[in-house]
Formats: sequence, C-alpha cells, structure tokens
Amino acid sequence: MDKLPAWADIVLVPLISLLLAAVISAIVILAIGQDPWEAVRVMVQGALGSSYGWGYTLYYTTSFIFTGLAVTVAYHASQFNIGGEGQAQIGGLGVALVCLAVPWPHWTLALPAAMVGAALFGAAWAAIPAYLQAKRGSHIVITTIMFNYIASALIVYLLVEVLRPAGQMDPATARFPAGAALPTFKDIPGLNLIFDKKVPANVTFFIAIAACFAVWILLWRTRLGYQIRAYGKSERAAIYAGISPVKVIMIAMLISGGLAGMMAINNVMGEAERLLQNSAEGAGFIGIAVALMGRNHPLGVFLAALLFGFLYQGGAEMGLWTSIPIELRLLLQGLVILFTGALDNMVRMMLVPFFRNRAKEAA
Amino acid sequence: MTGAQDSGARQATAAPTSAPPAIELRGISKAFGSVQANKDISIRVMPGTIHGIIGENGAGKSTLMSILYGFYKADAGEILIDGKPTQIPDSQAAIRAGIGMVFQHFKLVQNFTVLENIILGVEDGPLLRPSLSKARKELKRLAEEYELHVDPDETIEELSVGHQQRVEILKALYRQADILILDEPTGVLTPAEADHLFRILDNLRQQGKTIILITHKLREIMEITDTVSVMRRGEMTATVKTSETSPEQLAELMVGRKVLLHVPKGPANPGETVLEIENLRVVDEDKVERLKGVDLTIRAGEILGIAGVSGNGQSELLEVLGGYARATGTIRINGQEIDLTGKHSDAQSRRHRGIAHVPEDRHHYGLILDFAAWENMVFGYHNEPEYQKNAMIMDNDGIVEKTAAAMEHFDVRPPIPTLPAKSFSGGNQQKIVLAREIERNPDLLLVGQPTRGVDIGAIEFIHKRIVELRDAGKAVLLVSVELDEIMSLSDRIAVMFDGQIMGERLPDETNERELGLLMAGIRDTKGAA
Amino acid sequence: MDYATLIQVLDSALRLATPLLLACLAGLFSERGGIFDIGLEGKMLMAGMASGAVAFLTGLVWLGVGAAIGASILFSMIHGLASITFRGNQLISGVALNFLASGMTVLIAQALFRQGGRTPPLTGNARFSPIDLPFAEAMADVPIIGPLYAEVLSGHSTLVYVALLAVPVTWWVLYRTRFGLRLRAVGENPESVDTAGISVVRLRYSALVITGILCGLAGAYMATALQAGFGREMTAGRGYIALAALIFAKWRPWYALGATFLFGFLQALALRPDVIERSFGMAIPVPALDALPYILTVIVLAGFVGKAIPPRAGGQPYVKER
Amino acid sequence: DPALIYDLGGKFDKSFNEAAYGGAMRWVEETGGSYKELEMQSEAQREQALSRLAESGANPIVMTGFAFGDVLNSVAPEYPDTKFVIIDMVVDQPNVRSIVFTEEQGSYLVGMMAAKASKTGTVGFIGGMDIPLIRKFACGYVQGVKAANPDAVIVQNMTGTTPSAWNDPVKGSELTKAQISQGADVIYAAAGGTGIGVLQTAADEGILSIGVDSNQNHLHPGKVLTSMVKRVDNAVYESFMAGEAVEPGIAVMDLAAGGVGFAMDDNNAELVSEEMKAAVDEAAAKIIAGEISVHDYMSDNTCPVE
Ligand SMILES: Nc1ncnc2c1ncn2[C@@H]1O[C@H](COP(=O)(O)OP(=O)(O)OP(=O)(O)O)[C@@H](O)[C@H]1O
Ligand SMILES: Nc1ncnc2c1ncn2[C@@H]1O[C@H](COP(=O)(O)OP(=O)(O)OP(=O)(O)O)[C@@H](O)[C@H]1O
Ligand SMILES: [Mg+2]
Ligand SMILES: [Mg+2]
Repeated sequence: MDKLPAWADIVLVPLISLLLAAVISAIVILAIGQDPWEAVRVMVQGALGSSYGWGYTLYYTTSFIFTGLAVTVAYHASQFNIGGEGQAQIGGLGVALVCLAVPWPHWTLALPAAMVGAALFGAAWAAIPAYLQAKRGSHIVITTIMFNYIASALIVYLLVEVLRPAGQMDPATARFPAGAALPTFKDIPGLNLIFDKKVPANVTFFIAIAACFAVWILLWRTRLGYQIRAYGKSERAAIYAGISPVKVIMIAMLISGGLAGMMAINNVMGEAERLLQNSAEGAGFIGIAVALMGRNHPLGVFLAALLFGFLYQGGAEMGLWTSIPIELRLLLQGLVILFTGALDNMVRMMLVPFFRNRAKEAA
Repeated sequence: MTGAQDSGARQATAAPTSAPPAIELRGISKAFGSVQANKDISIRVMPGTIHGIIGENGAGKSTLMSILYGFYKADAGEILIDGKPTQIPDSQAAIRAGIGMVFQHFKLVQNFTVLENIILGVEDGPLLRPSLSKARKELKRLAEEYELHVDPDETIEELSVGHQQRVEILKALYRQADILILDEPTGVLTPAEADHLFRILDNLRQQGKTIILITHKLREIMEITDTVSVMRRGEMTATVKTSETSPEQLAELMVGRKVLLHVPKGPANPGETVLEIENLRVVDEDKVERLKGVDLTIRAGEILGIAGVSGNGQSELLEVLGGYARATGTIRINGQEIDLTGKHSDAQSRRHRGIAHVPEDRHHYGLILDFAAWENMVFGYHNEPEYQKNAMIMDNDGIVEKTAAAMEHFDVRPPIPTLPAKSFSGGNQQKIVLAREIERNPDLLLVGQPTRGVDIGAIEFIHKRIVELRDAGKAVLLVSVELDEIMSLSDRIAVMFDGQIMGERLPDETNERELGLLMAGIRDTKGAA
Repeated sequence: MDYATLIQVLDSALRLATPLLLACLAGLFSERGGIFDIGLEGKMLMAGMASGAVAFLTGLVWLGVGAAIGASILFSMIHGLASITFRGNQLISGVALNFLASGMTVLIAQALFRQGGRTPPLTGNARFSPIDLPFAEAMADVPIIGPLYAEVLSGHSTLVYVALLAVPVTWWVLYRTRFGLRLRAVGENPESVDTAGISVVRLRYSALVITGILCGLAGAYMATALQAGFGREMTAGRGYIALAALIFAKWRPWYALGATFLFGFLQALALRPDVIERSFGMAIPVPALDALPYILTVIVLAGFVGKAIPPRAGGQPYVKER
Repeated sequence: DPALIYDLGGKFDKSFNEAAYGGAMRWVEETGGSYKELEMQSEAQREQALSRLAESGANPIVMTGFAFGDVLNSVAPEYPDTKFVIIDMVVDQPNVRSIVFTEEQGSYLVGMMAAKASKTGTVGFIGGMDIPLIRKFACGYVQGVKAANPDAVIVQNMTGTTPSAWNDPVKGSELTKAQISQGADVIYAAAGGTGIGVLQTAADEGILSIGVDSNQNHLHPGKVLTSMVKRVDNAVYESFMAGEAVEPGIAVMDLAAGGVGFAMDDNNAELVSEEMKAAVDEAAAKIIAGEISVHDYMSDNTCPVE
C-alpha cells in the first residue's frame, strides 16, 4: 500500500474521519426531518457559547482525558483495553470508600487520598485481565469486556446491599463529607471571574492536564515507557533486548487501569459527591474514540477529549433544545470510532491518489 | 539411498529432448513494496525430471514458486505449461494446470483430519460425505503406489512434521498434479525422514512426474536432482546439469562473491579463553533437535567464524548465546558458567556478562524500525546507568549526543539521530546495530550475517570494525553464510552442519572447496559423491 | 425447588435463552470464519428496532423479521468492509457498530413514532404468538416428562423453534457440507483455503451474511416475540452474553445450546429471587447471578476448565502481501 | 416557561411518566404555552439536567420521581429564584413544592376489585424497584384484597433493586408467567415501564391485570380490570398552571382530593360488575369519610397484613 506523509497520517486522517462522521450524521439528521445547521448551532452555543457551557464541556473533557490516556498507555504496550468503563466504576468505589471512611477536614487532604484510592481500585480491576493475558494468553479484549459487566454487577450489589444508607431509596452511597468537596471552577480564585455560576468542572481538570504531561513523560522520557513502547512495537525485538513481556503487559495495564480509575475523582468526588450506579456513563468507551482520534499521544488525547467534551455537552444541549434525540451523540461517537479505528485504511486510500499526484507534480 | 539406484532411475526416465519443457517461465518479476523479490527470471524444467533450485535466504525462491502456483501475481513475465502459454491468476488455475505445491510453511488446517485437508477445495459437491469416502479410497491407492502412508482420520496437529509433509504431497497427488513443487522439504525432517522423502520423489519421477525441489542442502541437490538452478538476490544466476557440476561450484555460485574482498588484518594474538561451550543442545517448538551437542571455545583477541549453509543450527547457537532461546549444556564466559534456563537466562543478563549481539535479522530483532536512531542506539542497554538522568528519567539528550558521535564514528549516513530506523537503508541500519553493540566494548561479540544486504563499501567498513574489536583483545563469534567473508575475517573456522560442528579449520590451511564439502556434510575431502 | 417451579423456571429459561442462542450461533459463523465480532449486540439492537417498526407499520410480523434480517446484514456488511476489505481492526469495528446501533435505533424509532425511541406496542399479526406442539395437551398428564414437553417445550413462538432447529442445522452445515469445511478452514488457516484456490474474501463475507441473518432473528425475537415492540437498549447486553456463551461453548454448535441455556437459566433464576431463597436457603444477590455468565467465561478463558482455543486466524485480517 | 423532567422509565412508559406528560399536554392545549422537557438516561445525569434547566430560566421545574430528591436538595439552594416541584418525594427547601400521593388508598380499592374478580382466590402484585414507596402500593393492595376476601392468597414480586427495574418489560413478563403458574389470575403491576410487559403477558395468557398511574385500560381492552390512577397529570397540570407562583411546601393528593382512584371506561365496563363497583364505591366513600383507614407503609415501614 502506498504510504502517506507522516503529517497526513497524524493530522489529515483523523480530520477526514471526523468530517466523514459529521457528514453522515448530518445526513441522518436530515433523514429524520431535522435541520443539521440548527443542530450545529445549538451544539456550539450550548457547549462553547457561555462560561456555563464551558463548565460542562471541560468537565466532560476531564473525564475523557483520563479514559483516553488509559487506552493510550495500554495501546503502546499493544494491549487494547476496553475495560476503562469498569475500571472507572471501580475507581469510583475506591474514591467513595476513601471519602466516606474519614471525616475529611479539607479537600487538599482528601484529594490525594482519593486519588490513591481511585488509582489502586482501577488498577486492581485491570490486574486480572492483564495477568490472564500475560500469563495465560486470554484475549484481553474479551476479558476486559467481561470485567465491565462484572464491575457494574458488583457496584449494584454494593450500593444496594452495603453502601446505601438506611432509609435512602435510590441505590447510592451517602453524600461525602463537606470536607471532601472539590472546588469547582466557581470556587477557584481567578477562574471565578469567568465562571460565576456553579459548574461541574473542578480542580480535577488540572490533575487531568498533569496526567497528560505525566503520561508523556512516562512514555517518552522514562525507561519504563521505553520498554513499553519497544514491546508494543515488536515483541520479538523486545525479547532480544531482554524486556520481559509479562512485566510490560502487567505494568502497562496497571497504569492504564489506574488512569481509568482516576476519572472517578472528577465525576464521583468532584461532581456527584456520592457514588451512583453507572457512574462512568460510557466515558470508558469514549476513551477509545479519544485515544484513536488523538493518535495515542497525550497532546492528541487532550485535544480529542476537548472535542468529545464539546460533542458530549453539545449533544446534551441538542437533546434539550431541539427535537433531535440526544442519541445522536452515540451515533457520532460510533462513526468517529469506525472511521478512525476500523476504516482508517479506507480513509488513507482515499487520500493516497491526492498525494501521488502531488508527488508526481513535484518530481 | 544408494547412488546406483539413483543413476539407474535417472537414465530410465530421462526425457526425450524433443518434448517441450513441462514448465517454462519467461521474464518473471515481482516486487513487494520496495523489495524486488524476483527480477526477470527465466527457467525451463523438462518433464520427468527433478529440478533443484538453491539460493540464499531471501533470494526469491519461494516467491518464484508461489507465482507459478498462482498464490502471488507476477508483475511481469509469462508462464508456459507443456509449451502452451498459461494464465495462472489463482491457485485454482494452477491446480487445473496440474501443478501441486508443498509450501515451505505447510498450508494445512491444524485441527482438520488428513482426509478433510485432502479434499479442501476439491470437494465433489455441496455435501462432504461422498467426497470423503472417495478420498479415502483414493488415498489408500496413492499410499500404496507411492509409499505415502498416513492415517486418514488423524488430525494434523497430532502428526509429526514428516507426516504432515506427506499429507501435503498427497494433497497435490490427489489433485492429479503432474508437476510437484517442494519448497525446502527437508528443512523440517530428520535424516531418516528425508531419505524416505527422497525415495518417494524418486518414485514419483519414475512415474513421469516433474518435480521442482528447493533446498539449501547441496548434498540433496547432488543426490537427487537432474538439473539445478541457482538464485541470488532475486536473480537466476545459473542453471546447470547436476552431473556436470560439483558441490564446490554450487557453493560458490550460491554464496561466493567473485571479488574476494581483502580485509587488512594482522595476525591474531589469542589470550585467555573467553567463551567455552560444551554439549549444547536445543530442541525447538516442533520438537526438532536444532543443536545436537555443540562444543566450541573462543579466546580473547580471536575471531571464530562459523561457516555453514543456513538452517544448520547457526541461528539457534546465536539465540542461545544471546539469551533468548532455551538450551541444555554448559556455557562459560570468562570461566563462569551462565544460567541457561533459570531466572538469569534472558538477554539482559547476557549483556551484563559482557556479551554483545548483532542479530542475523536486524528488522525483526536488532531494531525497532519505528524508533528513532537514538532510541535504537540504546536498545537492550536502556537500563545502563550511563543512559539515565536519574532513577526514573532517561537521559535522552545525552543519548542523542552519544548517538550522533557513534553515527559519526560508524559512518552512518545520514548521521541524523532523530530519524526513524526504517528510513535508513539496509547497510546503514546494520551500521547502527553494529555501532550500538561494538561501542559497548563487550568481552564477546556475537555477529550474525553482518553484511547481508549491505553494499560493498559498507561491508569493508564493517569488517574493519570487527577486526579492530579483535585487536582490542575481544572475542568475536562470527556467523555468516558468505564463505569469503568467513575466510577473510576469521582466525579460526568452524563448519556447522545439521546442528553439529563438522570440523574446525584454519583459514590459511583450507580452501573454499574443502569448506563447501564440510558445509554439505561431507567429511571426506577426497572422494566426493 | 419443587418440580412445578422447576418447570416454570425452565420454561422461562428457554425463552430467555433463545435470543442468546441465535446470537451465539451468529457469532459462531463469523468467528469460525476468522472474523471476531463483538458487534453482535449492535446487530441485535438494529434488528429489534427494524422488526418492531416494520411489523407495526405493516401489521405483519414476518415482514418485520425480514426487515430485521436486512438491517442486521447491513451492519454485518459494514463490519465486513472494515475487517475484510480494508483490513481494519475487527475489535474496534465491533465496538463502533455497537455505538452506532445504540444511537441509530433510537433516532430512527423516534423519528418514525415519536415515542421516546420505542416502537408502538404490537398486537395481533404484528407479533408472534405462542404455538402448541402436537400432543401437548395429551402429553401434559404424563408424569415427569409430560410437563417438560407440554410446559417447557411447547407453547413458545415460532422463533424459539427456529433457534432450536438452528443448532443441528449449524452443526450439519459446519461439519457435513463443503461450505462448512471451507468456513472452518478459513478461520483456522486462510492460506490453506487460498492455496486451494478458494476466495478467502468471498467465504468470509458469506459467513458474515449468515451472522447477519441469525442476529436479525435474535433481534426480531426480542421485539416481536419476547416483547411486543422495540424499546431503547432492549437487548441489554445480550450480545455480550452471547459472545461469552460462544467462548464458553468453545465455538461449537451443541455446546452453544448448552451454554446459552445455562445462561438463560441463570437469567431466569435471577428473575425469581423467591425461588432461589427457598431452594438454597439463603438469598443469593441478583447481581451475582447477573455476573455469573461473565465470571464463568473469564474462568474458561483463563483455561482453568478446559482451554477455549479460538479459531486460530480469528481477529487478524488476511494479508497475502505485506 | 415551565419544564418537566421525566425519570428513567422514559416519557412513554404508558404509566407514571406518561401521566406527567399527559398533564403537560393538557396544559399546552389549554393555554397554548410551551414547555421544556427532558428524559433521564442515567442516574448521573440528574444534577446536570436540573441545573441546566434552571440555568436556562425554566420556572417552575417539575420532576417526576423520588430519585431526584437528593440532587434537588443540593441544586435548589443554588437557584433560589426558581421554583421546583417534585412528585413522590418530600424535599424540604424553601423553593420546592413536594407532591405526594396516598397510593395506599387507591391500591386498596383496586385490591378489592382484584379479590372480587379473581376466580382462583390468588392474586398477584408486581412492583418495580424495591423501595418503600412501592411497598406502600403493595401494602394498600394487600389490605384491599384481604378486606374483600380474607382467604385470598397474594403473590408478590419486586422487579429489582435498581432504577432499571422501572423499565424491564421482559422481566415483568417473566414474573407474570411465574405468578400465573402459582395460580394468580389478577395481577396488579406497580412498576412503570416494566408493567407494559406485565399487562401484555397477562393479556396473552388470558388473565386480568391492573394498571397503574395512568389509565392503562385501553392497552388491552377487555383484559385490564382497572387501573390505579395516580393523578400525576393533575399535579403537573396544576403546577404548570400556577407557574412561577407555585406554592412551596408539601401537598398530599389523596382520594378525597381526587389524587388517586381507579379507572372506569368502556374498555373495562364489562369486567366490572355492578356489585363490584358498588362495593368499591362504598369503600371509597368510607375512606374519604375516615371510616376505613388504610395503613401507610411509609409511616412506619411495616405492613399490618401480608
Ligand atoms: N508476502 C511478502 N510480502 C513482502 N515481502 C515478501 C513477501 N514474501 C517474501 N517477501 C520478501 O521477498 C524476498 C524474497 O523472499 P522469498 O521468501 O522468496 O525468499 P526465499 O528465497 O524463499 O528465502 P528462504 O530461503 O528464506 O525461504 C525477501 O526479501 C522477502 O522478505
Ligand atoms: N521489511 C521492511 N520493513 C520496512 N522497511 C523496509 C523493510 N525492508 C526494507 N525496508 C526499507 O526499504 C528501504 C530499502 O531497503 P534495503 O535494505 O533494500 O536498502 P538498500 O537501498 O539496499 O540500502 P543499502 O545499499 O545500504 O543496502 C530502506 O529504507 C529500508 O529501511
Ligand atoms: Mg523460501
Ligand atoms: Mg540493501
């Protein structure tokens, strides 16, 4: 197959994929008798048109950064972690246990503890599939899917039978103590000038950015990252270099699960302030799209998470203010994953003739 | 197998010269991306003969045969069967034209029975039962006619490799092939199985079948073929009658470069023993014994060259020493025994013991093609303290600097450390690997095929470096299929054949002819077959 | 558990196992042909919506089934395009199609009926009604096996029997026909098929068409037999349970029947906490029963109870020339 | 504009949420006004939905379902100028109106009808999510059944313990079959969207069912004995009518106020005998008069009869 220049592969292919997804979505909107332009307008206005909208967009972005990074780290070790959803939910359990165990006096103390809880629980949930892959060759994609379901059953059980306070009807934990409440953008000096209303975006956003940076350091600056990437590129070469496949798979998946779990800081601790059923709300799956769009690079993940934060918030607004159902964003999401992850060769082939002509002209 | 029977058979079935060739290929070319696997190849194979094809790894033999069998499409050229131009767009067409092929890597379905494999693709209708019973009968007949006995109800994964090969041959015969292609059939066989195979092939020839036999083993060529073609780097370099050639000539055609490169090097000053190997044995995944008790020693300041046709155990020897294949026996480095199976039997431990390794296959082992040159420059040594900034972070800037220096030193072109390895040419990729391994100043350097696919200028450079290392008092184990490389670089030569050391020679006291015979597994230097 | 209750639970298990069985056999064809399909869920969902909509609009359930098959095959073909023609990542394609289905079904149903992504309730000929097997009445009084026949086996909708019939048919096709031989071969070693002069691409697409048909039936069953209309996310993860059952069944048709019936039985039990409590003397949490199929599958995958070896070529696109 | 948020069962659950929708539609028809509405897709969306509607200036904001209670408690203070109305839950905030129903009374009446219509003497109850609110339904129902036929057997099942229990018709259908096999020939479904499966299966199997919240008699004419109507529609309608002037505090919609009752129409006319109707009407009158007191499960979390 003809090759594309690297920049086209990194920038153009995702953009074209996005464009294709958008065009098809627009056709679907037309087909159900609605106005695509109106949809776009409502989405942009609702997600980016006000500080309030941004407060939501950035909140979702934060979640998607974590799950996107989770997929990214695993990807570099050539592991496809579809278990972000379950890992994020179990991470939420970790957060809830930490937050409820101690009457936290101040969030600055609660946050680090909750982060540890989230990461440990998320990592633990990734550990079994990782071990089975590394040691017994059980396909990690299937096991992580199974673990998503097991996670949600476990959470339901715990919420209904164990963690629900007496007398409460809905399956949820008690509210976290006030000392564990994370400052939202409205509470942060400086930012409160822009965000004058209560928005869900909170300090976790900055932790997410730090996580992007940390993942970048990990993958491209540390020995461990070097080994992860080397193993991911070529198992045979890794063995020649004395890199242990079992170790790399385990560590990469534990980091991946930990990152997915950390997402819970944002939604469970920062927003809901209690653990609910299905707390991850599909963010684990969106992480796949984010990582694919972001070409498995933290910077790309950040940008793609922003895009998906926009789509998610914009989609919700669209569901609210137009008669286009909110499910359009599932469609869009599916299309983006399809074009960037599965039909990427098709997109490339569409571009090849263009570059071939240009190469000829140049010659 | 006895020579008398052989020659008798050959005379009995010699085809009349007037008949058109059973197969004729004209001007076949085939490229895989940038790799030109076949370049303008023409060949004629007469009916009722066995035609051998020899050539180095990657010479393009399998590709050529796959084209004949319709598995690949040629970029150019034409195919004539029995003198008639024939289109072979897919394997179905090849089967219809009476061609059967036994691939180097068998194309059998592992969890199918023999019978199911036999009928796959030539079923007699939408239901299996009639085809199966017909095949069962036919199989019985073929088994008797050609001494090809296998249990039709056994699944493939339960069969030995030799029996699997029989199934492949039966598959071709069941499809009424008149032309049978066998791609390196003996590579996976025990000597006894190989002998049996040759009896079968001889039998088939007597029945009038035409056979193309690809092999690396000169002895086999001499024993059974009527004519032989030699391929080199995608080209057909010669076709000769077997009776009019000799193993030495073939060895030269196959591996030898006409221009013998002169490597300027002084006499060796061997010092302490660096490497001792005793009774080293390796059994591979298919339970085939690849090393059958190898004993070797190398001293400091000495280059030991291992000559041999590829596939005789050299790769396994390097892999065991490099730390990524399992073995039994004893290996000592500087007098200390190393762990062959336990916790320290990995590649990292070997490097700590001062063993550096230039692997035979740089694309799959030596380099990560997507990594930049500087990242490849520490590959395998990435844990060394000198490449770290602190406990966690690698000293990337430092590595880039060191890489730039090393690239300068090893004349890697272009000397840009940030370029990905895949964008360097083969020769320059090899220099990157060599730079990495030699710059570490190891006690023992393992080098596999250091100049495969490398241009003349680079070869000279690489050779010079290896000699320099020796002169610095280090031990070098050199594996190469290029005889003249072995001859000109080595201080001592060991010849490997069939997982064993056939003998050791000093380069000044031997010649290519003698080595060629040893490589062919023939120890008696006077009475060639 | 007394016998009458057991009969009742078995009856319910058979109903609940049917969509799993159809989807599991669908996955079997695809994966035996070397194409991993985690998009069973999405195809079932699409099929459910299509059958609910068309059955309601035409009033004819069989047209609904036809539409279900059509919709499901369409998704199968997208999967084929991605994983066979363009050699993309089969797993990602499956994930994407599941998302697509979740969104698309609601969008279409909402556009057509404006009932929040449901299709209107089906009545009369727009829906399958139970049929009684011959002699069910007469057999009912025979001890032990009578109720088993009359209550458990008899009195289901046509598609239940289609699903049960699909098991021997699948077995027969797989092991007794030329197509089955080639299909199994292409999932194990596509080169063996290619060198035999058979088109790998055509075989794999045919397998996906069958997958589409069976998933279509599974979805149609959900919307027109088990329930009377399509509802948002009505498959509720059954596609994934079917996938789990497929692994549990080690990609074999009769085992698939066993595995899906077991999982159906677990689902039926989960509906009857009272029964569980009575027969086990303690309350087993419903979530534990819900999770059991997945846990069992992981155990099988881990190779602790007889290793599940997937078709060897599964998941990898067939690339002849690099 | 006013706004309405539906709970997880969805707007067209033919039951609880659809009743709310009906009220809103009535308001639209009469006033020609417009309102915003939103359907919950997941637990975690509730807070966002509330604050987004409040943010958009909607007033009053009506929400159906107890599950909003917790989030409303934290959102309401953020928007002191917005009025909120929550149905089925008491939230003690100065700008919240809490509307609760005496479901036990309505359930009592349909329980009586069930007992009278049953030929086997066994009747069934299928609840949605297992919470005190639904036990309140069950308890009232049991009391009514026992009042009409002290020997009656009542089979009870809850669909589940999570909100998905409101929208699981398959499970509703299977539970119905199970109860039929235990002899039940009248089944009362208090389970939101899950009830669709109950009513469907009851109709398929030829037994009677009792709908809930909305008048569900029309779903299977001649097969649904009656429906325990809970006038959620009135609650929504009145809240919309009152607009921003909606009065905070607790409002109890009981039998006397027409908040609950049983549905009679052409679809079930033939199923309800004169005698049955007279008996139930009489009981209703006595309840209103205070002569019969139906125990409220939620008052002490117990039920006097099983
Ligand atoms: N499917 C393929 N795609 C790309 N390149 C290929 C393919 N098959 C072979 N090649 C390349 O074509 C060249 C010739 O390979 P071929 O397999 O014909 O060699 P060979 O003479 O049979 O070698 P060996 O002795 O190792 O079997 C090699 O460089 C090989 O890497
Ligand atoms: N299997 C492969 N995968 C990726 N790239 C390859 C592969 N084989 C060769 N290349 C690339 O194709 C190009 C040509 O390779 P090749 O080894 O033929 O070099 P060359 O032009 O012969 O150079 P030199 O003269 O140094 O041998 C190089 O960029 C090489 O890195
Ligand atoms: Mg070959
Ligand atoms: Mg070269």
